[in-house]
Amino acid sequence: MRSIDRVFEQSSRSLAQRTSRRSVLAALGRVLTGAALLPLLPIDRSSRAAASEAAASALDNPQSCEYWKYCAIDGFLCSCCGGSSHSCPPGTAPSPITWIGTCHNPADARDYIVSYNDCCGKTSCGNCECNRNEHEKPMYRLSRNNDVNWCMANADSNYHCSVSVILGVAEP
Amino acid sequence: MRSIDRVFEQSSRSLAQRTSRRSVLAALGRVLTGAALLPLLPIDRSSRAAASEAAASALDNPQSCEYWKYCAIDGFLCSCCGGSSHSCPPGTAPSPITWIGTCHNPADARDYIVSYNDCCGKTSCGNCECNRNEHEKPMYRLSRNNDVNWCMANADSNYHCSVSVILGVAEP
Amino acid sequence: MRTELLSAALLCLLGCPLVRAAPPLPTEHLTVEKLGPAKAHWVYVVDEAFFNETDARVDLFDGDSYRRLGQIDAGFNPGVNLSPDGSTTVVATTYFARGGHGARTDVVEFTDNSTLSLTGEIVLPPKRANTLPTYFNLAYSADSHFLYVAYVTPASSFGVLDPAKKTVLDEIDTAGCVLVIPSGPNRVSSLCESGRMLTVTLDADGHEASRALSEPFFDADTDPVFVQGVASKDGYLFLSFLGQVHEVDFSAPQPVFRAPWSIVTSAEKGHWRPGGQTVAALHRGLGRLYVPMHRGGEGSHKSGGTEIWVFDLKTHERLARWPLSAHKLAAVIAIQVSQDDAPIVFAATEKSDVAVFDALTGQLKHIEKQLGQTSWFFLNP
Amino acid sequence: MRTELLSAALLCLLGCPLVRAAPPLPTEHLTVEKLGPAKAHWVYVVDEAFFNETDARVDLFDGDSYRRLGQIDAGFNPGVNLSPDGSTTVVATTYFARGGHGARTDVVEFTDNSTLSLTGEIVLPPKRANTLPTYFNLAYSADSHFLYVAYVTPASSFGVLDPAKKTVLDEIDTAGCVLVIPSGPNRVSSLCESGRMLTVTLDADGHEASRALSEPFFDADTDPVFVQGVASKDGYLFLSFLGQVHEVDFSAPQPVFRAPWSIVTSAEKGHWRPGGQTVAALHRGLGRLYVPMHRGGEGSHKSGGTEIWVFDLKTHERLARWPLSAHKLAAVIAIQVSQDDAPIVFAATEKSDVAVFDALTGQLKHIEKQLGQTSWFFLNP
Repeated sequence: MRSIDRVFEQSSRSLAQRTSRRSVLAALGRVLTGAALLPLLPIDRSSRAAASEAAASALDNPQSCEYWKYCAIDGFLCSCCGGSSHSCPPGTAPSPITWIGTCHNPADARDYIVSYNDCCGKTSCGNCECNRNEHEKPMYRLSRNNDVNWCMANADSNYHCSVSVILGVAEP
Repeated sequence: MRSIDRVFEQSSRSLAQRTSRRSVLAALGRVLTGAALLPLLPIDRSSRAAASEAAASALDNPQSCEYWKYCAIDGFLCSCCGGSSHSCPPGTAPSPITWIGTCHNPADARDYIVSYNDCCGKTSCGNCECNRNEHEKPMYRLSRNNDVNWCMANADSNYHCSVSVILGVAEP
Repeated sequence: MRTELLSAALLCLLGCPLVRAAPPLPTEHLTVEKLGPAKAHWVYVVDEAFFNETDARVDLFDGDSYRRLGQIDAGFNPGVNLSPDGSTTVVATTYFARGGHGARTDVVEFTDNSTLSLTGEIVLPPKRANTLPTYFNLAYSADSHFLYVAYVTPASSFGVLDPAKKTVLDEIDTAGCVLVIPSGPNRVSSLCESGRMLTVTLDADGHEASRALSEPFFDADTDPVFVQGVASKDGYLFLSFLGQVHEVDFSAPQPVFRAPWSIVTSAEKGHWRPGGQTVAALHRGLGRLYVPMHRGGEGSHKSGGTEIWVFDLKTHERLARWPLSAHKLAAVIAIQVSQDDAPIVFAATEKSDVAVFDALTGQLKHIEKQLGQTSWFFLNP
Repeated sequence: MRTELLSAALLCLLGCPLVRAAPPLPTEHLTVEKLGPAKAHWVYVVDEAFFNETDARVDLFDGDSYRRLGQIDAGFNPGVNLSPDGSTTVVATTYFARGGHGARTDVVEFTDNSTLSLTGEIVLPPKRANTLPTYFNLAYSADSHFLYVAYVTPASSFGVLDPAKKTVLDEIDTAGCVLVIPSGPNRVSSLCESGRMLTVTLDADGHEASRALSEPFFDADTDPVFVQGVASKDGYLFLSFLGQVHEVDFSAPQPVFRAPWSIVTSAEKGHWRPGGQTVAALHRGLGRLYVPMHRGGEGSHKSGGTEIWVFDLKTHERLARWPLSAHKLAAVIAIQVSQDDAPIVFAATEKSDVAVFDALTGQLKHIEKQLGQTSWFFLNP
């Protein structure tokens, strides 16, 4: 986990040193696009969902702050606001910019790189407040910071809730 | 108490049947001006304040919802927001229009006519919420109603808190 | 959590090689939820957010899954309603240019209920009634051609809006009578202090064609009616402070007032009272009336119910009393019932917890804690 | 209350003729309060109102009378500060044309602290850093000629404003460094990811005259500093996650970094940590540093303190530990101390209760319940 953390810390550091907003957005876009290009593996997600529901522990419950993917989230869980752990509630807009974390999934003992997007454009959801800060950094390391409003660059920049989206696995 | 209540109910009824906003304001103005012209009686208010502080019961405490003057107030007590039972907090504006009640003061066994003004122009104070409704009436009897925002006619019409101002004694 | 993490770590020591053989979780794609077709057990919960009153909102809540489905912003002191077909939520509200202060803009906003996205707005004159939610702050005509919005400045009138063209058609003076009770395609009634109802009939362009004042049907001095009327099969019913039920038939050009009946016995009268922010709910098909009731005297008309009483609208018989203290519920200040064949009752307490009951048996099915800050009104199709 | 009313009635039966002999209470006149001269124990409590985030506000609270003196609206995610003479509160915030949505307006609003009335505003480009409150979101130059406001879009820069003429003078790029740490009449420093500080010196018109980057004074990988710096006699001090104190002297043209020292022993290091939203307070005259401390590991830097530790800034000695559980206080996430000779400490818990302590003895003087919804930051002159 350390090694991939370091990669992301360095990439985010170089990001934050850039000064034009457009270049930061473009760089983040590259990271996100790269992740989205990872192949969708052939997995029976319904059986996984059923199994995880059976386990039903807080670590497995996307409506719980203890859910493994939320290791550096700060805000209201979209899964309690009409969205899910990786979808925005109806009528809100995802933030195109984001902060990045690495969370450990105890179910498969893997570390995953996740992006914490905000969902924007409606007033604060107010449910399931969750503030976790594993490897979170202050604002001068912006892409690892969860204190800023990541809806800042949206047309409607009000903050509603936060999601955690798997970008890929971080092999040790 | 009944008799004075009736006088005010009838006057308010005639008020509400008027249709122009200006005439309603003018009529309420007359009521308020009339009350303000009642002579200030020569009373040592400091000794009264000291005595009531000694009693210190909820009925005597302007920061308590049970305070006798608040018998039909609905909102946040200005006395918990930087004002008093009859003054607005700094930086807010009193509503020129108002609803009227009659409250019994157990300390001198008199009924008093009070006006419940709202203080306006800042966002909700949020302290000492108090909802009492002695002789309060629904919205079709507007001058006895505490559900409407009496800041409605202010330049800054946001509701901040409510006061209760003695207009005069209601001799039985 | 620490214990669970430890368990997971121990599990890993034993089983990790096996677990690792499984393929990793796939990459996820961030999407925006859409709502499926509306369900009978969905309810729109109007949260006044009284302690942060510029931040009112409507929470869409599913009475089956007990999940929040989404949210609609509602500004300051909003009036909220649904279109007759349930497809649109309309919010009449007030915004200030600087959050809690500054220039006032009154507006009606339209939300598509399948996406919870805004589809348009109509800017109003700054006259919108700033008051607590009822069905009559903002209401559609039966055919959805007009939208009516109550004005109080404190002079009272109402606006006639065109929801299709998003325009204001007219403002109609109501001579001191308040609120907009819609009936048919072109009639608006208002409640008057004299206990009468004013009914204005509109022409095809939304202007006044005629008006008529009814005989008094209640006495505002001795037993005023709550303005929180409830839709019935052919009109609305209004409860009085002392528990009289005034059923009003709005199917004819002028409202017809049925003989009032009482939900309390003469022994109960004045001791047990309805009260709260939304004082009754009606299942129109079954003809069952649900009323939160409390013990109290004059001035207690906003106190919440410690029991819910259930009545048969035809026989006027009390069918049940549901005591709430057994469920450790605070007093109930708002109520609603779904209109389907397996109906459920929603009851909001003064702490803004929402209880869900089987409407037929009174069985408590769920308590949703803190559904909003001050949820005082429910809407459902 | 009923009992009391009854008692009053009984009292009246016995003593009313006597009571009635007294003159009635005089007519009252509705006035608006003004504040007297500021007192050392007043504190401006910044309430983010996170659950209704467009409705943030600043509560002025008196640490002697334990009364709220008034309120300043603060919009969404505000930056708040006081003018050097304490006469003005400035709020940099964001408003939306439709409450929670719609066109964004970023603005700095000026409030006269003797009346709590708005005296003016400066509209900003829509770039204001939307983040949690610190002293460095918005800050005056020492002579009050300039006002600086942090921008993050996410590119970082800052605005130079003229608070007298209410104009924007310039925007200055900070090359990825963030926040506005003011010093002297014309210098602004920002914190950089590399652990350096960027210092921009302005000319008389508020434009950049020169800039310099310091050597690193902390390591963002191993032990980052909190951005919530605290004003000291000649500059600011910054705590690190692991409890290092970085004192920075800003009296010279470039910041001078004193040798850091630790508030934890080597045995405590990594186990006891500072944390929360405002992580320290300093009495500049006495040189006493107050730090909420908790037991926790990596990632716990926003956990509130279960104890407050008190240090002597000169000797680095720990003078006291104030455990909070004895007072049934939740974890403390924000702290401030008055700067007078009989100082008091304000400590806000994660439940937004505010405790007042004697700053010299640690004696608990008062707990103000629910002072705001989520109060995370205190300001005092």
